[in-house]
This record gives sequence, structure tokens and C-alpha cells, in this order.
Amino acid sequence: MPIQYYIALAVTLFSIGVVGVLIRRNAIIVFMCIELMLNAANLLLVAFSKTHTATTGLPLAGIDGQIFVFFIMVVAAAEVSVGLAIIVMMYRNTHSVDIDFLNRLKN
Amino acid sequence: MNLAYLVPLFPLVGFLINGLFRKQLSKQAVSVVGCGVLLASFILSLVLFFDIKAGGAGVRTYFDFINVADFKIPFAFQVDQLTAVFLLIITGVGSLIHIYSSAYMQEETPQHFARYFAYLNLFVFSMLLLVMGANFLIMFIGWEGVGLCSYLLIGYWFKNDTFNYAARKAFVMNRIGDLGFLIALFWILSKTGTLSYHELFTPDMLAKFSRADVTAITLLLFVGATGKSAQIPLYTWLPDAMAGPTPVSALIHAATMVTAGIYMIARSHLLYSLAPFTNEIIAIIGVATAVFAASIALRQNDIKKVLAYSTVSQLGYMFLGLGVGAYGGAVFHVMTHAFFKALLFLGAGSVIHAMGGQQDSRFMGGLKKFMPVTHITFLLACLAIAGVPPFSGFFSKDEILAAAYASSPVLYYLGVLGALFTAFYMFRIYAMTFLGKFRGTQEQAHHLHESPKAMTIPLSILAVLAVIAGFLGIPAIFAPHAHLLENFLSPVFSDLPAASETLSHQTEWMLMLVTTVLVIATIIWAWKKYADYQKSEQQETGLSKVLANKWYVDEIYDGLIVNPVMKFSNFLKNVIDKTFIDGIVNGVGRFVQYSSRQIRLVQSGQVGGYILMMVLSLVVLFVIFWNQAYILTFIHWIFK
Amino acid sequence: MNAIILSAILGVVMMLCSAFVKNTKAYKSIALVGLIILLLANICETYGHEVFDIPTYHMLEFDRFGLYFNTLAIICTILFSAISQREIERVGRYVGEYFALIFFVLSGIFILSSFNNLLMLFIGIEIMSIPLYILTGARKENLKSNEASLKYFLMGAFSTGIMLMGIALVYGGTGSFDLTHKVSAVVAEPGINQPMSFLDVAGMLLILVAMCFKVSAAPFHFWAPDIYDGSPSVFASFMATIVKAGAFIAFIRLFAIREDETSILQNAIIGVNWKMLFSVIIVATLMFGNITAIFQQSVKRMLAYSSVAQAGFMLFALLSLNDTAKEGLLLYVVAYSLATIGLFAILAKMKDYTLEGYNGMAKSHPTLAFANVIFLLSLSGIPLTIGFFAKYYMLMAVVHMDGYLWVAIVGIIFAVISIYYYFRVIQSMYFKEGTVVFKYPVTKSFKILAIVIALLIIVLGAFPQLILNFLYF
Amino acid sequence: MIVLLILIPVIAGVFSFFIKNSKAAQGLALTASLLTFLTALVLVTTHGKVQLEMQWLPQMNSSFNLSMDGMAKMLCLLNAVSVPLILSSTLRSHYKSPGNFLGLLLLTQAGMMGVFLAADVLLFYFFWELALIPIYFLCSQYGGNKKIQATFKFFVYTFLGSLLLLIGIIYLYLKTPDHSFALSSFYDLKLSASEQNLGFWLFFIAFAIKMPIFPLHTWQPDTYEQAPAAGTMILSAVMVKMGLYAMIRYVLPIFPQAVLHFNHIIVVFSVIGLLYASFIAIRQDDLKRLIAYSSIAHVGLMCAAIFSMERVGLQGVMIQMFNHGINVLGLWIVASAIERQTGTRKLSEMGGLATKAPVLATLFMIMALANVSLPLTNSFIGEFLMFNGIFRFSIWAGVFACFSIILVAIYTLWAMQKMFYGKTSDFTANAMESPRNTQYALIVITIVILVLGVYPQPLLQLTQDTVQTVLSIK
Amino acid sequence: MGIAAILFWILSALTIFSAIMILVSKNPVHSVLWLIATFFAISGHYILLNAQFLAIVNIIVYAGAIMVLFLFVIMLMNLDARTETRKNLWMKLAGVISGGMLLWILISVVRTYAEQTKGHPDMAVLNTGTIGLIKPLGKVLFTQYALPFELCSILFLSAMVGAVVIGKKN
Repeated sequence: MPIQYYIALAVTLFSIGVVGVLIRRNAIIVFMCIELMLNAANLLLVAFSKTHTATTGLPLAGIDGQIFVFFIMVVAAAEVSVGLAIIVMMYRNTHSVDIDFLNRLKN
Repeated sequence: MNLAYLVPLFPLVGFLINGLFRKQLSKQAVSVVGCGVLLASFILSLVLFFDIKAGGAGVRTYFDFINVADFKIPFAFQVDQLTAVFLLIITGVGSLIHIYSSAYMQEETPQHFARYFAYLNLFVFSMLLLVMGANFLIMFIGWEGVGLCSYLLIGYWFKNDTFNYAARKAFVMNRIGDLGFLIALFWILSKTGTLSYHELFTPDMLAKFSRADVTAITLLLFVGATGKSAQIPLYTWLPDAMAGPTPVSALIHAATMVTAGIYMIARSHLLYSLAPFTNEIIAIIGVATAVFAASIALRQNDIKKVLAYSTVSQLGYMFLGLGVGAYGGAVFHVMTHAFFKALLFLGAGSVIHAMGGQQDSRFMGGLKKFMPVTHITFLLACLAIAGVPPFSGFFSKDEILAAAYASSPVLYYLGVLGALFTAFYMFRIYAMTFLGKFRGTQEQAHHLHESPKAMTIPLSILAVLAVIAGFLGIPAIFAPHAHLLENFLSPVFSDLPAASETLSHQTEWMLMLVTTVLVIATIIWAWKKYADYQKSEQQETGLSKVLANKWYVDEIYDGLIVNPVMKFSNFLKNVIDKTFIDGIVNGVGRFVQYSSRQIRLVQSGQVGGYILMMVLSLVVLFVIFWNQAYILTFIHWIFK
Repeated sequence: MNAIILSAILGVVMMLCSAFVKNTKAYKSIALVGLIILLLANICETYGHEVFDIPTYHMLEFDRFGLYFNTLAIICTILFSAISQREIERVGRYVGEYFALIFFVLSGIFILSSFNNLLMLFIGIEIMSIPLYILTGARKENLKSNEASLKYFLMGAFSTGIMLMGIALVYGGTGSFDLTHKVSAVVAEPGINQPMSFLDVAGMLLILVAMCFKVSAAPFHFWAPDIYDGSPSVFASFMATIVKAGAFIAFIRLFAIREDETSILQNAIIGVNWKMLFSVIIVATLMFGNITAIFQQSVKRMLAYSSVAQAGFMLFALLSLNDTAKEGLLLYVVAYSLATIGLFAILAKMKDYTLEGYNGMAKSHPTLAFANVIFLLSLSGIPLTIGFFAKYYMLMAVVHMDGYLWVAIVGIIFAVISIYYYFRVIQSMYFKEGTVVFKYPVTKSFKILAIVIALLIIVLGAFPQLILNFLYF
Repeated sequence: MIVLLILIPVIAGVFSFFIKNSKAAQGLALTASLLTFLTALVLVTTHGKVQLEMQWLPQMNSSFNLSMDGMAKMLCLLNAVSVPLILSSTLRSHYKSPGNFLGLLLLTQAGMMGVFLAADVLLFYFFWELALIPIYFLCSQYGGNKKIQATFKFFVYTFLGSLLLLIGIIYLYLKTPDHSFALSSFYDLKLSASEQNLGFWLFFIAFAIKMPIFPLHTWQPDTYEQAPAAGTMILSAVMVKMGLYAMIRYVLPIFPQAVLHFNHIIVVFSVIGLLYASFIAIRQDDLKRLIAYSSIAHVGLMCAAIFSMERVGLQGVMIQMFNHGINVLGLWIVASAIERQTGTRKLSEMGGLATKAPVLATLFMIMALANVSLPLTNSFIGEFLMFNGIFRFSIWAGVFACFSIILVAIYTLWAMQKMFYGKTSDFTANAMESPRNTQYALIVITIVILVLGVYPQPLLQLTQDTVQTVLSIK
Repeated sequence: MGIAAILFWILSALTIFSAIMILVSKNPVHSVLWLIATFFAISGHYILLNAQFLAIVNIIVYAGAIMVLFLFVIMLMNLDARTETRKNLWMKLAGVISGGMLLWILISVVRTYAEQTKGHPDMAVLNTGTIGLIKPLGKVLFTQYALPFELCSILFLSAMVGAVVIGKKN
């Protein structure tokens, strides 16, 4: 498969994630869309890793890409734990997860 | 010659003593010091005069005033025949007026009395610097110095705002003239690099000037002269300067300071001889001033104002003389004028003194019997100024008019017209003051008295001089030893090219005769007309009103120059400076604040908004990155 | 390596302390001691004595510059914790945890000062960021603090997404995450002036955006004012100074290592270099930071914007990327950190954060007012403060490059504008009447520390060599 | 020895901050300033250049390098003379916390000393800014009602200038072959035309703001009006000279071609500024603003003379820097004395003071005459030489510049008349003679005015070497 | 077009469809489910690319653990379509437009890249290769990538501390 298709697919997913961040008000869904963005990057990395194996011809050439995906997942997990904790804390105080209500700090 | 520096030093010392210790000194001490230094100066001047007569002219350098590499201006005095004559006039007339003042100013408090004498001494010092300086810069020092003293003395009674205004007007008008003088100096400097007479007035140096240079320089110097010597168009300060004490008017505004312009032009006659165009201008301005000022004097009632316009007019004659090349004649007239005009002023002062400050001649009359000495001396002076032979004015004026005739008959006719005016207004004022009945208040009549000795003695001395001084310049047609003064001055003016045409004796006789007859006729007419002057409430009309209002020159100046300048200043101050320039500066500040208020609205507090901005910025950055070649070209174009 | 591992260990130690040591007063002493040990360890490493010898496979490259930066960061942290210890205690109950998180952040910063691989960049950024989300929200009942924390987290995560996309694209373009060892997948023939592939370019752009977010460069700075404003003052101070400096070091490092490729980009289609982009970002940052700061009434928020504005100046280093720029960045980090730490420390004690709150401080607390003046002067770049030399080096770095003088001129115009808001504080303190109310007691030792920092600023301002010499000797 | 000029005021200034007692602070300040003056006097009378070089920032090739040629000597003397005069004339005025006040004053003096002495460009820049800070605090703390805004405007204005200067300095520094800040290596620079033009404007604007020259002048009247008396004095008597000094020391020798390229436009602007300020002064009712505009006019003239690049003109500028400093100091002392006596600065509200304060009137008369540069006062020599220089440069510029002598007479005498002559007003009715200390300061100034007016040669000779150096580089 | 290609297209369509469904679903729970669907589709891509380990991890960690956490939180808060607020139309439009612009920009990168590599396009090899297996990955991870792996522990520690600090009741 030509790599362009994969890049196109990944950036499309990425953009959908961005659009999601922009048009949703629910903090959790916004966060989910960010996860979608991360996954787009993951997909791209895997695709590239396979490309590199093909172009260089070395058996382990693209493996770092896949390792990176692994790390991204790890970090994402940590981030999710913290993020959800923060959202819950917020919810506990305001009973809302609407990010449009976050406007005490402005100007 | 070795003692030359003492001549100005004495008045300076007098100034310092009177100025610094004005609280401590009594009036007597002040007048002794004030008059004493002047007398000392006068004696020294006499010594110098004889020294020079014996051929002791020369230059003395004392120290480097300005010395910058190629630019050297020494502090030096040059004493020659011309200087000597002026020295005598200044110190001589000056001494008399100082003595006169000591009586005239008796009513002042000691402190102000001392201030008066300090100023007066300072004036003499400045004037002496002016005439003794060996270069234009020293002359300029004196030139400005006398202007300053004139300012100080006009505004001597500083509580009166009109007087202050007159003083300021005098100073500013003088400054306008000084501007011309100064520019001329720079011009000379930039061409030759020197201002010293003895270096400058050599053929080599003069050859460095182009024709245009000479014309410009001489014209500019003449502008300076019009300021100091009250010629059209800068004469208006002089009548106003009568605000000062009368002896001051006599000394500064009649006898000495105002003749500085004549001295200066006479001093730089070599330059002027190279600039025929300028000479024509000088002659025209001179004669125009002579007639114009005289015409104003015809309808003035204030005795000092009449004398002031008369001074302006007489100075016009002197410039006419300079313009037509009669330098000797001009200097001669300076001298005679100094005597008779000082006399007139002092006489007027005496009258005013007696009248308790009243200057309007409509309220005088019949003073003949109360003040015999004043009356006689005043009459003599009037005869002298009117040019009745054999009084001094006759000879000096005649010499100028003769030279004018030789140059151009039109100048002569105008000159004669001015002379007739002079005769008329002088006898008008004489008649109004001394003849007829007394028209003042009862109280004034009680106080009428002859002035004290200290005033009348100078009057008498001056009267004698006014009568006989003419013989110093008696024309050749009268006597074998003619032109004494001119002969004495001849070393100074010898380097001039000989006059192209001299008048025949016949013509000279005829001219004299005509003038004399006309003048005497005018005098008789004026005498008749005003001997029994009565006040009338009738408003003046027509030309006479215009004359009484001095041709409205002050008003025209106000309208054309003063007010526009003030308006312009206001415009600059309020509109340009405050609104425009400062407005821009403050506007920048306000703009920043305004944009701050606007830009901070972007910081809406909405996460969505922030992320939207980030995404958009990301897009913009990409676009910029992809198209930056164009943008860079644009930026370089801006900052090139 | 010493510093990274030790700070992680110290973080754990602090964690354990909070579990086992009941006396909360002891935490700060332990933390200070830990920091000093950290400092010594880092200095040891600088001069070649490594405690931990771990193979890094070129993922971390320790150089003098990075290590020295670590030293400076630790020193600043020491000063920070010394002067703000009491305020840290007042934030909430979890004092030990706060210190632990600070140590973790430090460890992230140390990774960032030596990374040589995009993976390490990513991990470093995350290690640095995640504890900050928590510190921001440390005041749990405070809605502002909550809000700031959530905002920061969402935006931070978003920027992480962008960065990862960028890294993926760079990986596609170059075939490696290593910064120094490149095997180009696109162009087979290796050459000196090898052009970047488009994927690489696009990827670097995305990383640039993410890094701009971290250093709060406009137009990705929007989080900064809100977050600094909302978070507890002590942590805002830490975030605005040491953390931001760490992000900067990463930023500079990234582009410095890739400079050969990014600066001579002679591609057929893209014929110009990155500097243009940097200039745009710099100008935007200066503009947003300075101009918005002018209108602020709250000093805390003003300082937040000022930190954005100062970031604009620090970005000069990115634009020029020469030795002067690196030295300058160090100076700037010190200058900016010292001053901001001091200002925040005094601010944190005050009740009223607005300008009016500062009125008349010169009367009631002359020492603190004097210290504040020195801090503010340093921030505005007046000579005889280290802030001057910081700005001076930055300007010099830019002037050194041909064709970018205009950036320097724009920079100074905004520096002049910055005077406006810095001096408003001075005007409040010195020229206006009023009484200063402190929420927390001002102790003698606090005053002494403030003065010490102020004097440090002055001494370094007269002899900036005191800092720079260590870079070479 | 040379470093004492900076050190004495710095130490005394810092000490003075800690003194609460007004008398003690004044005593300390006065002693320090007199010591500085003595040091300056000794240094000025030594022949040749006085130099001092110490290491400062070796990596940057910048050293603590002080040197004293003619111009520096003269201005240091001015600086050293001014401060004791200012102190003694304001001895009786009551400020809150006098220690701070005097400390700031002394620090300002030290900063300005440094500016005049520095032979290293970075050092120069340092002092250039350092002089600004204390005077800013001084004026914002002790001035009039709008002091904060006015002083801040001044500060921002000059700070903008100095940052441009900083860019210029860096730009040139990087052009020097050995990357050195030494003044001599700046002098040795070989710059292309475009480099010169760029550097020229960067330097010029900075100095022009400080001087200030015509369109950049609006900070000055406001600041002078609002600043406390002593602040105004030091600002206009000495600090303004910093701009002129720097113009001669840096702009002329470093960018000779650019100067020759642009000097026409600058002379035109200066002359416009000269006339412009004079015209505005005519209609000023506020005494302080009047003096401020008068000062702008005089500075415009000096700037024009500098850029005429004529030896004579430059020489004139040299001594005029000193003389203007002295004269304007005198004017301010009188102005502040009158303000203290009458409580007003409006000319229209004054009058008749000559009867109330004859000594003050006499002394002011002499200052006023020096202001109109009457011969035998000190400023005549300077103005004469400067006009001469401008005239050589361009006849028209010279002619227009000369017009100012009329305008200066108009407004100076107007002020004189309004203040001292005429009848007393409500404000002046209870005025008294100025105190002794003010009189002594004024008498010293008067003596300087007259002595230098009659015998300016010492000053001219003192500064000849600088003029020589500056012009020889061209 | 081989079977792999056909699978690629089907999976891509599925991925994008379910991704879009995340955005348009009103109920947050549905969004979560669609996201899980997306993850499954992406895992399919991984398998297609012979990255089996990642495919499994993706499902276990992402779809399994993380998404369950999300679901858990959503249920904890009792969020459903009724409580869900919507942005106004303009904001949505702005979001879609700017997202579209971003897409356009990124696609244009792809296109330029495609032009640059015309003739010899890089291929992502499907269905071959062993690098995606656990063994080679594990080897590399615990040798070359041991350091980042260890450093991740710091991350987890801080996340843990954070979760405690944030989550614990005062």
C-alpha cells in the first residue's frame, strides 16, 4: 500500500480529533477526541515503521516506530489517569464537565 | 595711546562702584563717583586727542578674546582720528549730562540714584568700547552693550509697564538690527577670517570679496545701523524711548548711542566705497527718514517726542551724508548734532523738571520769564538745528546738503524740505513752550523756577558749543583754514577715492542762500503762528491727524508683524506642539492602551476558543511557511 | 544522568516522607537538603564524576551546556524553595507530595536538557507536564485552581497530540527518532546540504507548534495567563520560571541539533528557511505578551503576561542559534527566574494582588519595595541588573545574523512598552499613598532572602561573567 | 584619582539613603559634592589626558576604561560644579526623607560622571542608563501634581532612545575586527555607507531624544515643569549635555560619512527646532516651561553647530555646553526661588518683584542677559562661534538661526518684565528677598558668567584637543 | 487489488466513519462506544501491517482499560444525552472550518510529498515482516529502549502521586 494513503488516513483521523475538540463541550469527550488524535499518530507511526523496513531492507529497520507507539500508549494511560482525576475533581466542585463554563479566568 | 585702556576703564570702575555699593553710598558720593570717572575719561580723551593729533594713532592688543586655531579675535583697541572725535563727544557731552543728571535725578532714593549712575557709567563704557574697538567684534560688544543700557535706562522707572514695554521694544528693535550686523560679521569672517580693521581694510583682503559679497555685507551692516540709529524701518523705538529720564534721552538717544550706526559706517567706509548700490540705498533711506520723521514732528505736542522725531530726522541727514560719500560731513553733523540736540533735550529736561513732569507743550507756554537761562539756551539750540547761519547746524547740514546736491539734486530738494520742516517744528515747539501765556495748572505755576546750577551750567556750556562748533567745519568759501575737522579726520578717510565732482563755489553760495532764506521764512511763519497758541478742543483732521498719529506706523507694525508673530506663536504652542507633536506622542501611548484593551478580548477564557486560535495559528504558520518567499520580499521592502 | 536519577529518587523519598514523617515542617528541610545533594551531584557530573553509568544508546547526550543549565535550574529551585517554603506549606495538605512532584518535574527538565531522541523529548515533556497539571490544581476547593488545572490539562494534552503527529511525520521523513543520526528515507543520495523531506518539514512545524505551546509563545500562549493566574502563586512562580526555562532548553536543543538541516533548506519548492517563521512567532509573542500586560490590574496576571513577553525575548535565541544566543539564554534564564521568583514570592504573601495592593509599599516595607524594584528593573532590562545583560546577549545574537536587525528593533520597541507595566508597579510602591496588607507574616529571613536575590541580580548585573565562566571552565 | 569622581558620589549617595536626619544628610551630600568638585578641579588642571583602565568583562573585550580629554574635563567640571550649587541653593527646601532625595541626586551625578568619563562603549551605555534611573525616581517622587505621568513619559522616551542606542552599539561591536568595546576600536571601524547610515540613525535618535531635538522634544517641558527644583536643575544643566557630548564623542567620529550625508537635514531640523521653540517660548505663561523651551532652543542651536562640522562651530558648542549648563542652572535657581516665595509660576500672576527682591532681580538680570547671549556674558562667545560655524556651513541656515537672537530677546525680556517689573500682584505682594544660600549660589554663577564672558580662552584651549580629534577622523 | 487492499479500504472507511460518529453522537456513552469501535478498526490496520503486538495492546490497553475508565467516569457522573450541552452553530462551524483547513493543509503536505517521490513511492508493506512480533519488540525494548522504559516509571509515579493528591478527599 502506498504510504500516502496511510498518511492521508492518519491526518484525516487527526483532523477529526481536532474538530471534535473544537465542537464538543463535554470535557470527557474532548479528552476522548485528543485520544483519537494520539491514535492517528500511532497509526501513522506503525505505517511508517513498515515503510522503513521496506526501503532499507534491514530486518529490524522500522522497529523503533512500533516501540514509540508502545510508549505513546503508556504515556497516554498515565495522562488519562491524571486527566480523569482532574475532571472528576472539577465535577465534584461544580457538578459540570462543560468546558464552556470554564471562564472564571480570562482577559 | 598707552593710556587708551583707561578711558573705558574709568566708567567701568564707576559702574562697579555705583552698582555694587549702591546701598552703602550716599547720593553725593554716587554723583561724585559717577561724574568723576567721566571727567577723568574726558581728560584722558583730550590727552589722547592731542596725542593723535601728533600722529600717535595705532592699535593696542590686550589679550586674546577668542583664539581658536585659525580663528583669532584679540581684545584690542584702535585709536585714530575718528575714534578721537567720538571719544571727545562721548566723554565731553557725557560728562556734562552726568553733571546735569546729578541735579535732575535728586528726587530719587539713594539706591535708585546709584542705579541710575551705574547704568549711565555702564553705557559710557559700552559706547567707548564701541568706538575704541579694533575689530568688529569689540564694536559689537559695545554695540550690544549700549543697547542693553538703553534698555535699562528706558525702563529705569520699572514700575510703569508702558515704560517697560518701550524698553523692551527698543531692545528688540535693536536686536533686529543686530541680527543684520551679526550676519554681516559672519559673512566677513567666512570670506576673510578676520574682523580686525587694520587687517580687513587692506586691498588684499578687500579683494577677497565679490561684488555681491560687498553689497550684501554693507547692506546687512546698514540694517544694523538702521536699528541702532533709528532709521526707517526700525526707527519706532526711539520716540518710545523717551520714557526714560530726560538726561538719558539727551545722552543716549540723541548725542551718542544713536550715532553708533554712523560711526560704524564711517569706520567701514572702505567697504561702502565698493558698494555703490548700498550707498544709494543709504542715501535714499537717510533722506526719506529725514523728511518722514520731520513730518511727524510737525504735529507732536509732547516736547520730548518732538525732539525724538527730530533726532530721527537729523540722523537721516547723517545717513544721507554717508550715502553720498560725505563721511566728514556726516561726522561733523554727528558732532554738532550732539551739542545742540543734547542741549535741546537738557533744556526740555529743565522745563519738565520745572513743570513737575509735565511734557505736553500744550500745557506750557510763557516760560520765558520764569526760566531765562533755559530759554536762551533752548533758543540757541533751535537756531542751530534749524540751520540758521552762523550756528553750528548750518555748517554741518550745509555740507551734507551740498554733497547731496552733487550726488543728485532730488536728494537735495528733499533734504531742504526736511530742513524746512525742522525749522517749523522746532520753532513751533519753542513758541508753544516759552512764548505766550502759561497754560498749566495753578499749582505748577507756583513751582515754576529756574533749574539749579548743576543743570544750567551744562546748558550754557553746550549752548556755547552749539553756537561755535560749526566753525570747525567751516566751508572753504568762508575762511582760509576751512574744514578743520575734515582735515583732522583726513588720515582716516584718505584712502577713499576722490569725489568725482566738486561743486563750484558759485553753486555752493547759491544753495546756501536759498536754504537760509527759506529756513528763516519758515521760522518766522512758525513763530507767528504759535506765539499765542491757545488750546483748542477741535479734533484734528486729514493729513494733520495722520501726522499726529505718526502715520500710523506703530499700528501698521502691530498689525503686520507683532500680531501675526504672536498668533503664529500661539498656533505653534497650542496646535502644533500640544495637539500635533505631543498628540502623536501621547497618541502612540493611547493607541497601545487601546490595542491592549482590544487584544485582551482574545483571551476569552474559553478553552475551545484558545484551541481554535491555536489551530488557526497552526494553519497560518503553515501558510506562511509555504509562501514565505513573498512575505520576506515584502518585509525587506519595508525595511530597506 | 546523575541529576535525572537522583531527582527521581528524591521524588520518591519525598513521597515516602509524606507517608512516614508526620512533622510537615521537616519536609522543606529535607527537600532543601535533597536539592543541595542534587546540585552537588550535577556539578560532579559536569566535571566528569558520574555516579550512575547507564548506557543511553545516544538517546541522551550530556554536554556542558545542558549540564550547566541543570546547575542553574537547581540553584534557582533552591532559591525558589527557600523563599517560598512557607507558601508551599500553605497550599494544601500534601506538602511532601508537592515537593515530590517538583522533583519529578526537575527530572523531566534534566531529560529535556540532554535529549537526543524525539522519544526522550516526548517523555521528558510529559514528565515535566503531568506533575504540573496536578500542582496547578493543588488548591482543590478553589474553583479557579480547578479550572486552571483542567484548562491546562486539556490544552497540554492537545499540544501533546500535535507533537506526536509531528514526531510521526518526522519519523516518516527521516526514518529515525534520533536527532543526530539520520538515514533519509526519501532522498537516497546522502549529501552535505541534504534537503529535508516534506514530511520532515511538516513534522518539525507541528513539533514547533507544540514547543511554542510549552514555552507559551504566541499565538499558542493563551493558556499561560489563565493558568498562572489560577494556580497557587508559588507554583505559578515555579512554572513560569524553571519549567519554562526547561521547555526553552528543549526547544533550543531540538533546533540547534537540527540546525544544519533547518537553516539551509534549499528545497526546490520551499526556498527559504525557518528563521522567518521564528521571527513571526517572536513578534507575535512580544506583541501579545506586552500589549496585553499593559491593561492588567492584577499584578499576578501582569506577571503572567510578562512571562509571555519575556518568552518572546528568549525566543531570540531560537532565531539566531549561535553561541551568543546560548550564553544569552542561560543569562536570560537566570535573570528572568531570579526576578520572577522574587516578585512572586512577595506577591504570594500579599492579600491584594492588584496594583492598588502595592500602593505605598516603599513606606511600610522599604526593603521589600527595594527588592521588588530591583526585580522589576531586571525584568525591564536596565543596566546593572542581570536582566540587562540577558537582553543584551539576545539582541546581540540577533544583530549578529544578517538581515534580522528588524526583529531586534521590534524587540526593543516592545521592551519599551514593557517598561510601562513594570513601572506601574514601581509607581504604585513608591509614588502612591496607601497601606500594604500582607496575608501572611513577613519574616526577617524572608526579607533577607529577598534582598539576597536582589543583590545577586545586581552583582551578576555588574559581572555577568560570574555565570558564563562556568560554561567554559 | 579619576575613579574618585564616580566613587565619591556613589558612596555618599548610598550612605545618604540610610540617614534620616535632614541636616546630616545635607552635610554629607554637600561635603561629598565639594570633594568631587575639588577632585574634578585637580584633574581638570592636570595637563593632557587622564586615563584609567581596569578589567571588567574580558570575554566581551570590555574594560572599565575611563579617560578624560578636554571635553570630558570640561563637562566633569560642569557636573561637579552644578551639584554643590544645586545643593546649596535648595538647602532650605523641605523634602520628605531628605536622605533619599540627596542620595538619588548624588547617584545621578555619579551616573553622569561615568557617561562623560567612559572610554569604553559598553561602559558608556551602562552609565547612560544608570544616570536615568535615580533621576527618574527623584522626579517621580518629589515633583509636582502630574509628576508621575510626566516623568514616565520622559523615562519611556529616553529608554526607547537608549535601547536603539544599544542595538547600534551591538551592531558596531560585531563589526569591529577584534570584537571589542574600546572606544578606539570603534573609531577605527571601517564601515560601508549603508552600515554607517544605519548605525548613525540608531545612535542619533538616542542622543537626539536626550538633547532633545525638535520633533522629539515634547517630554522636556512637561518633565521640567513637574520635576522638583533640584531635579530640573540637574536635568537641564548637566543631563542635556550628555546628549550633546555623546553626539560629539560618538556620532561624529564613528559615522563621518553618514554625518556628511545627513547633516543638511539635521541642521535644517535643528534650526527649525531652534526657531520653533523660541516662538513657543514667546507665548509661555509658565516660567518653568518658558525656560524649558528656551533650553530646547539653545540645544537646537548647539546641535546645528555640531552638524555643521565646522571647527569654529564645534569649538563654540564645546564652551556653550559648559556655559549653557551654568546659565540655565542660574535661571532655574531663580525660578525655584521665586516659586517658593510667591507660590506661583505663572508670569501673568507675578510682577514688581524688583522692589521686593532687588538682589535676586539684579542676579536674574545677569542670567537673563546671558540667556540672550549678550556680549561679555559667557554664552556670547559660544553662540558667536556656533553661528559662525553654521554660517560657514550654509548661509541660509546661519541667517535663519540668527533670527533666534531676536526671539530670545523677546521672551527673556518679557519674562524679566513680567516677573520683576511693573506693579506687585496678589502673589508677589508678600514676597521677600531670596535666602542667603540661594544668593551665594547665584553669585558664583554670575561670576562664572562674567569671567568666562570676558576671558573664555581657558575653556577654549581646554577643549581644543577634542575638537582636533573629532575633526581629524573625518 | 488484492485482499489486503480491499481490507485496507474497508477498515479505513470504518475508522473514519466511527471517528465521525464519536463527534456526532449526543450521548457520551455512545461516543465512548464509537471510540472503542475506532480503536478496533485501527487494531485491524495494525494487524494488516503485521504489527500484531501493538494490535493486541491497543485493544487491551486502549479499548479495554482506558476506555473502560472513561465509561466508568461517565457513568459515575451520570452523563447522557439529556445532560449534554451543545455549542452554538457558529462555534461548531468555526470548529469544522478550521479543522477542515488543518486537514487541507496536511493533505497538501501529503500531496507535495507524493509529487516529490513520484515514480518511486514508498510502500507500507502489508502482511509481511516479523518486527511486529513480541520477541523482536521485547528484545529491543529491554536493551536499546531500556532507559526510556525506566524513565516512564517516573511518569507513572508522578501520575500516581497526582491521582492521589487530586483524588483524595481532604
